[in-house]
Amino acid sequence: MERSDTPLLDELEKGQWPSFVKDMKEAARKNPMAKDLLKQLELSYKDKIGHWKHGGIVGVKGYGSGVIGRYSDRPDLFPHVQAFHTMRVNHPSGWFYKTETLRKLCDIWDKHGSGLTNMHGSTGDAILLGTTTEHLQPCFNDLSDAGFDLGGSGSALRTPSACVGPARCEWACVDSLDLCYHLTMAYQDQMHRPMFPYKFKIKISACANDCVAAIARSDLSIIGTWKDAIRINADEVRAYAENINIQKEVCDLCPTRCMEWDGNKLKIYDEDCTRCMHCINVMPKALRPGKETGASILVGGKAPIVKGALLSWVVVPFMKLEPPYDELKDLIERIQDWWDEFGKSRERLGELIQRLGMRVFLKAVGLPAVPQMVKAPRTNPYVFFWPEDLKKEEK
Amino acid sequence: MERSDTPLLDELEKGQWPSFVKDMKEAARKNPMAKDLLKQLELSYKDKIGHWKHGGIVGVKGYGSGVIGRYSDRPDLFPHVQAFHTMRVNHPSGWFYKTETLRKLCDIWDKHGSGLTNMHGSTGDAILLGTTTEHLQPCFNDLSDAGFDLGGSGSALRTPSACVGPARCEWACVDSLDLCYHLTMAYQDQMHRPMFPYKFKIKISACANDCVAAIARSDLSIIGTWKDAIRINADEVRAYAENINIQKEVCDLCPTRCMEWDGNKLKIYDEDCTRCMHCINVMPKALRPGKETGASILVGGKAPIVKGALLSWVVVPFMKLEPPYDELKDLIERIQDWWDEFGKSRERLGELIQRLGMRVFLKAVGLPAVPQMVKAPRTNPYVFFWPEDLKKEEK
Amino acid sequence: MAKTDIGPPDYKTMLPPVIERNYGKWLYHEILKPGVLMHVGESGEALYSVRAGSPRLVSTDHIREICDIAEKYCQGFLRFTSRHNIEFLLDDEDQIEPLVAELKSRGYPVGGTGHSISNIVHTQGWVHCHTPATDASGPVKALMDEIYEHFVESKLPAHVRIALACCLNMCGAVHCSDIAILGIHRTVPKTDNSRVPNVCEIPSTIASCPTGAIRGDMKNKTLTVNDEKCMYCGNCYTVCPAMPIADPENDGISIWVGGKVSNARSKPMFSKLAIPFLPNNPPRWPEVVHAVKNIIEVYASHAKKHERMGEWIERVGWERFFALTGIPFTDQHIDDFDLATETFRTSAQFKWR
Amino acid sequence: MAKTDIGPPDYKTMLPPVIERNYGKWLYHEILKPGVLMHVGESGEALYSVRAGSPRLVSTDHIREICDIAEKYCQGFLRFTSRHNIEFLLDDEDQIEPLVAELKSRGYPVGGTGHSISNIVHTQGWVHCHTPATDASGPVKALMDEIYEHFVESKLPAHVRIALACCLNMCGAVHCSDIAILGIHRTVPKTDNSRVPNVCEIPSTIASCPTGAIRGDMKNKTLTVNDEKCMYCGNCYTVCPAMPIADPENDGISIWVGGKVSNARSKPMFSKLAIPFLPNNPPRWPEVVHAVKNIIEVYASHAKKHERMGEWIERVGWERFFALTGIPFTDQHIDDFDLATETFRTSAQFKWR
Ligand code: SRM
Ligand code: SRM
Ligand code: SRM
Ligand code: SRM
Ligand code: SF4
Ligand code: SF4
Ligand code: SF4
Ligand code: SF4
Ligand code: SF4
Ligand code: SF4
Ligand code: SF4
Ligand code: SF4
Repeated sequence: MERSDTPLLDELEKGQWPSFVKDMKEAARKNPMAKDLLKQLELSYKDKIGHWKHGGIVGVKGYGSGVIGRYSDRPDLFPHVQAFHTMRVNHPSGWFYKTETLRKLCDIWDKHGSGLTNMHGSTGDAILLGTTTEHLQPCFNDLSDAGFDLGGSGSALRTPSACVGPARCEWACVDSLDLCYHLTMAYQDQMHRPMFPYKFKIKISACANDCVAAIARSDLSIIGTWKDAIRINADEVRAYAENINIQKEVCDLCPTRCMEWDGNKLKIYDEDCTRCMHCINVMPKALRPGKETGASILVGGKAPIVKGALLSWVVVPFMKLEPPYDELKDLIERIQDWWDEFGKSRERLGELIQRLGMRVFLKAVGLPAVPQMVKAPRTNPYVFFWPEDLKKEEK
Repeated sequence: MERSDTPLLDELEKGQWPSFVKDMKEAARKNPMAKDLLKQLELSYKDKIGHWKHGGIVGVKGYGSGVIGRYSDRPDLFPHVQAFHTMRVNHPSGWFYKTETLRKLCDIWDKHGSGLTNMHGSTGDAILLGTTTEHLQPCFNDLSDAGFDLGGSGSALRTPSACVGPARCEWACVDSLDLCYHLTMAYQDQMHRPMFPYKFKIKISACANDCVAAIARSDLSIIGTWKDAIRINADEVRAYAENINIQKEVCDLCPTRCMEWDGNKLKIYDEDCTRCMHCINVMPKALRPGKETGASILVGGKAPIVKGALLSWVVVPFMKLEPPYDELKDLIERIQDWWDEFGKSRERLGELIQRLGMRVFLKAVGLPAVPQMVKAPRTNPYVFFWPEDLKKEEK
Repeated sequence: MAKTDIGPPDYKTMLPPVIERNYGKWLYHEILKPGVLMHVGESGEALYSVRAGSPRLVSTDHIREICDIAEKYCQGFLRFTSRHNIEFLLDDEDQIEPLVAELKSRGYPVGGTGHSISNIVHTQGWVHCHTPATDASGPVKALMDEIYEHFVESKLPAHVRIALACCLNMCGAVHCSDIAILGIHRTVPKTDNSRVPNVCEIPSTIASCPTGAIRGDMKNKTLTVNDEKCMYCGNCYTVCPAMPIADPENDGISIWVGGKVSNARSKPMFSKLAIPFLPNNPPRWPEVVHAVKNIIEVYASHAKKHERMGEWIERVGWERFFALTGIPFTDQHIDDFDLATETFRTSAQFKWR
Repeated sequence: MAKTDIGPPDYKTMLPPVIERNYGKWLYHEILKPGVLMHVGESGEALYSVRAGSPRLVSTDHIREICDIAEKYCQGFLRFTSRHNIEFLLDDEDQIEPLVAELKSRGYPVGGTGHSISNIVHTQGWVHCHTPATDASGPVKALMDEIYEHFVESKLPAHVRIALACCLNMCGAVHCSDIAILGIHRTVPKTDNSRVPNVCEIPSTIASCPTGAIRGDMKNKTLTVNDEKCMYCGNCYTVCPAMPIADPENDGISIWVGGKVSNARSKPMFSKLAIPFLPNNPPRWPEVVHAVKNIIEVYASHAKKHERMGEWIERVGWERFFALTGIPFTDQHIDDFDLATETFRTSAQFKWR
């Protein structure tokens, strides 16, 4: 038997879970970049260290973003990955594809790149993993011809993403897919030509289950909700009662304890319900969100760098969201303008609000303060007053 | 009828609650200082502003604390309160008095001061409210002869205080009174001669009801607790069941939901109990704390200035507390030494720990890290490692 | 020469014999009626405590009156509580009623036990301090007159602890009260730079500012406040007398709710801002009295038994608290200090009102 | 010249007819078995989704294989999920079993629905990034092999979401996962001051440090790190290539638990530190796999139905979590960054273990 070049990685071909090493080898068989990538990765497994240099700035004509530059620190050993840039490609809302479209993408990538991809990146883009500087523009041209465009990188808007929403989910309170597409199209400029203090992410989940983790990883998080009562199908509730313990599994786990079950009838005190989705999740045939639907708008979510991670928080409890989404776009633009004006370099929106205070933010973007914005009011007495709150001083 | 000098304050003689104005007038009848105080206060009521100047440093021989200097900003109008200093007097643990002792205090204060007092100050001292600079030393001499001493002020230890504890309360898990007296006596020097970065307060509550609010207002908070099982008197439980709804009022309000009541027998899963006291509070005849008693030691509590208010937090989950309390005193001294060395001027212990981190604090005072110290472990990944945690670097 | 460092009188010499005998061996207690506690020892012996309200700012004659009463009914034994009430300690059950009657006739309210409103912990105010933004004893008296029934009766869902502090130093630790009444300034200190070189240390003044609003010029020995960053805490004045902050027109009172100290059921909690500003309106602060009464009434009619103010609000939500009390919510309620982000609503769970 | 700013293909052109017809009018869903969802529209029509696991790092040939399958069973319609699984979208119930069978025969795990462990959201690692402290795809593969049963079956108390990020930038937002696997450095960056003037901007490098550990000398164009203040986040390296931080001997992995994103029942929560450090041990990271499995098993055997990891821990307490898992608690678990005091146990309520 031949000695393998990649004894360590070979270990990861074993086991039941699909193996990325198999995919790398598959690509390596026809593509020298993929082959060098595999070998460089093996070296990393041996050395326990990455072998990529600090990224450089590369791109396509007219754009400032969408490509992550990458160079090997061992081009002597792995010349085919000397330059190995990633292209981020806007995905169709909800990551729906027809196979013909996917096949086009594959053909383009076999022509220009390593033949390796991420379907998809954590932000949501289709990630085309590794090509040379020379291939960037031709690859982009082919993508564009096939109806694809690049996503964001650097201090720019990122490709918005959305949960599957109304395409398949009975709980969708807003049309997450349409809104995602609409915003992606409306803000192509902000995505492709970095002009913000830092990155800006938008994610849309059509209900509070938040299946795109919007609250944790977007500067602007849109989460569907409703204003009226949960719709109850009493017969289906009784049907569930035969299989599950409604008191224990539903009522007792309701965070506001606003449900009563007498063994026959379920009563919900909707004015106390915080629309957490739990009861609906457990009894999808019996309960449905209300009919007066829209979304809560939250801002500030982000990963730890620099000032610590933030979850997005409520700034608009309820907004109706219907095309052309003017109210929302107005708000987004007011927010971005303010951030753009006052944000320091590499300061995310949430960090800027943290630094300057919600009151300054709210005044600047013209939103009224409401208790839904906070878990609880402040505990420290370090309260600012606006000059107009004060009586004129006599002296 | 004569026009009153104090028309505004007179309004506060009305009503059912005992009136401080009556007391001030009572004192004013025999004491010119009290009289000028009353008149100056009336002026404040008219002007809506205080009429005291920024305090100055005054005191008695050998001490750097115990007196709060105070001067009127209108000595022209109120010459008798031109100087009007407060003396803080150590109280007997638990604020127990024999009337003869109290009468002595009154006599001394009529002789030297305004005849007005606070029984007691918020820290716990008997506050003798207002005397002149000349009277400070003679007053102290008389106090000392009568068996009294001063409390703390400035950057010094404050008079420790304690809940009524074993003197009257069936729930006392430590002898709060004895411990309070012991510490007060042991640390007279730290109390009378300011040598810390800032004030330091010790408060002792003999159970988690915390009747001296130790957790909110002492740098070192001692809160009684127990390690074994709650003692249950099953007959008395049943007796309570005739008057209260045990399920609703006791079990459902238990924060850990560790109690079961079947209408006849109460079962407590003591390993889950966090000794919050609620069930015992509601059924004092039926339930008692366990027998293996001691205290949790918490640190850091303080009011908002400068960095925001802090509640004390656990640093020693359990300590047996018996005379001569050496383990506790060792710990207090290690803590104070560290604070003394690293604390900036006007930096409370809690703020210092906040600035340097618990890990530095724990290492310095020699306490092991335990999960009881936190509500939850950290969420940010900004974790320090001690050099000894690391492998030696090869190069 | 007076002896120093002798400390306080030994508490053991102050205890009535019934306590000496049962010290550390109490079995249970009962509240016989508002203000009257019975503690029963393992020995079977009982101690009766009768609790009376006090204005705390008391004259020596007032103390002597208390002594008279204690001598008449309690062999001269009494104590003060951690909330500054007076407790008369009896071992003879038969003396309770005569004592209570005498207290009432002399105008001492008896109560403060159980689910009542006990004495208001408070501070110096205009009576003795240099930094107050309001008086202490005055608002306390005005308020206690109006909520007197809640001291002498015990009919609330749970304890309601009220405290007042006359400035942000928060002597008395109002920051963990069911209802906290807090004096606040609202204008920037007026620095008198002619006095700064003589009375202030520049670095410590700069360090005193929680928001870093103060800039110092070491050469010219002057201090400047950045008005936009100043939130009027007055801490600079504490360290530098040349920065007075009191302002009769704009000083006043803020109201905070939902704090607690005990560990019973819920953990200790800070009070949270309910009303950012009410005017100083001596002698009876009607706006403050009205606001506090409103909060108490709404709480009393909505909370469940044993539910402290903060526990009730946590259960129903702050949006509901503001709706029920009719208190307007403003941008001042939203924290903007160091830990502000911890208070933001980082979830989609909320009520419409 | 290529057209710019055309955006992605319109999703509407990608939807299967059954979705077009029932768009926004779904009535309910059922999980027919692990990996197989049925969504029923108000029309009565049903859509079947079959979910298959994916390594995410896939070759074009792999994608073509998926396309082949989708064409065979689903008229060429499929989607990817927010956790990078593949979903085959069918309208013909009879095709489910043949599809599932073919998927299995080709080595695609079918599952990830309901109370299972779905795909591990992860990042680039040594495959493509410049700052990783560990690999991404490798540990994910090693772990998924070992917890495979939890993907293809649905027998946990609730969803368990695992995510991995190879450095503190936390691409993929691991910070809100039931279990987060996070690459960490543990040594101070080694500044190469000869390169600083050419490749780094001094002020932005200084500003990049969360703990203010970096001092700059503008005149000599050098940077110095205060070792005591550095917690190895690597952010300086992101802005200044002359400050490499990778260290083969000391880089490794930390484990975080109890985060969630959904608003169901409890509010979204951050994950909290469980294990500060495990070594990088390629190719199969046995220490990491073992540690994660242990946490899953303890959770599985103690949590109640519908209780997410974090909800279970909050209910029983962190002291219990550490006792049950046998994970040692260290001073590193105690927060010492900006909001640390919010995490301290400011109450006397705790369990002994
Ligand atoms: C490719 C991707 C990871 C993946 O494997 O999926 C990725 C890769 C990188 N991220 Fe990321 N991030 C990716 C999604 C995320 C996410 C998740 C999300 O967008 O939903 C986050 C957390 C959410 C957030 O933005 O806060 C994320 C938080 C970061 C951060 C920290 C930002 C912060 O404010 O804390 C950095 C650091 C930076 O910007 O300098 C970063 C930086 C980077 C860089 C550009 C490295 C750098 O320092 O310049 C990485 C390039 C890797 C490479 O060589 O290809 N990446 N990054 C994801 C983008 C793919 C896509 O476009 O679909
Ligand atoms: C007299 C008293 C209020 C009362 O009416 O009861 C009082 C009065 C003063 N306090 Fe206090 N404090 C008093 C208990 C407290 C408490 C409560 C306690 O000790 O339990 C606190 C909150 C707990 C704490 O210490 O954190 C308290 C927190 C402060 C602070 C803020 C400290 C902080 O770290 O946040 C200051 C400001 C300072 O130290 O500069 C302060 C400062 C002051 C000064 C000395 C004013 C000053 O800035 O120099 C006040 C003198 C008033 C006067 O003219 O007599 N006082 N002070 C209390 C002491 C009486 C006694 O000895 O029994
Ligand atoms: C006398 C005093 C201790 C002292 O050393 O002076 C005391 C005495 C008792 N407390 Fe207290 N507490 C005293 C201040 C406190 C404080 C501190 C404070 O108010 O500043 C607290 C914390 C308050 C807070 O959480 O904000 C306090 C929280 C409790 C609790 C817990 C209440 C709760 O549910 O949160 C109990 C239990 C109960 O009453 O059911 C309690 C129970 C008791 C008992 C029943 C203990 C006993 O078995 O003897 C005593 C009679 C209570 C009553 O008034 O009904 N004591 N108690 C204090 C009376 C103050 C007053 O004049 O009103
Ligand atoms: C397909 C997908 C949306 C998408 O656009 O791609 C999706 C689809 C559904 N989610 Fe989700 N969720 C999807 C990611 C998420 C995420 C995001 C994530 O995991 O990164 C979350 C938040 C997770 C968290 O809290 O950390 C999420 C939290 C939920 C929940 C709330 C679970 C909880 O109790 O906390 C439900 C309700 C339920 O399952 O009972 C839910 C329910 C559902 C339902 C039942 C909705 C419906 O009626 O169609 C769908 C099938 C669920 C299933 O797998 O059993 N979905 N769901 C995502 C599948 C990812 C995967 O491949 O595994
Ligand atoms: S977020 Fe809500 S609407 Fe969107 S897919 Fe998930 S459950 Fe459905
Ligand atoms: S959605 Fe949540 S809060 Fe509303 S009734 Fe259902 S479980 Fe309760
Ligand atoms: S703190 Fe506990 S022991 Fe002390 S008096 Fe209060 S209830 Fe009794
Ligand atoms: S003391 Fe508190 S936690 Fe313990 S059983 Fe009683 S109510 Fe529950
Ligand atoms: S609260 Fe402020 S004004 Fe009132 S006594 Fe304390 S320091 Fe003085
Ligand atoms: S009042 Fe407070 S905030 Fe304003 S300058 Fe002085 S210390 Fe700073
Ligand atoms: S987590 Fe860090 S190392 Fe991994 S891809 Fe993101 S930036 Fe790169
Ligand atoms: S690694 Fe992080 S903490 Fe260390 S110097 Fe760089 S930025 Fe600062």
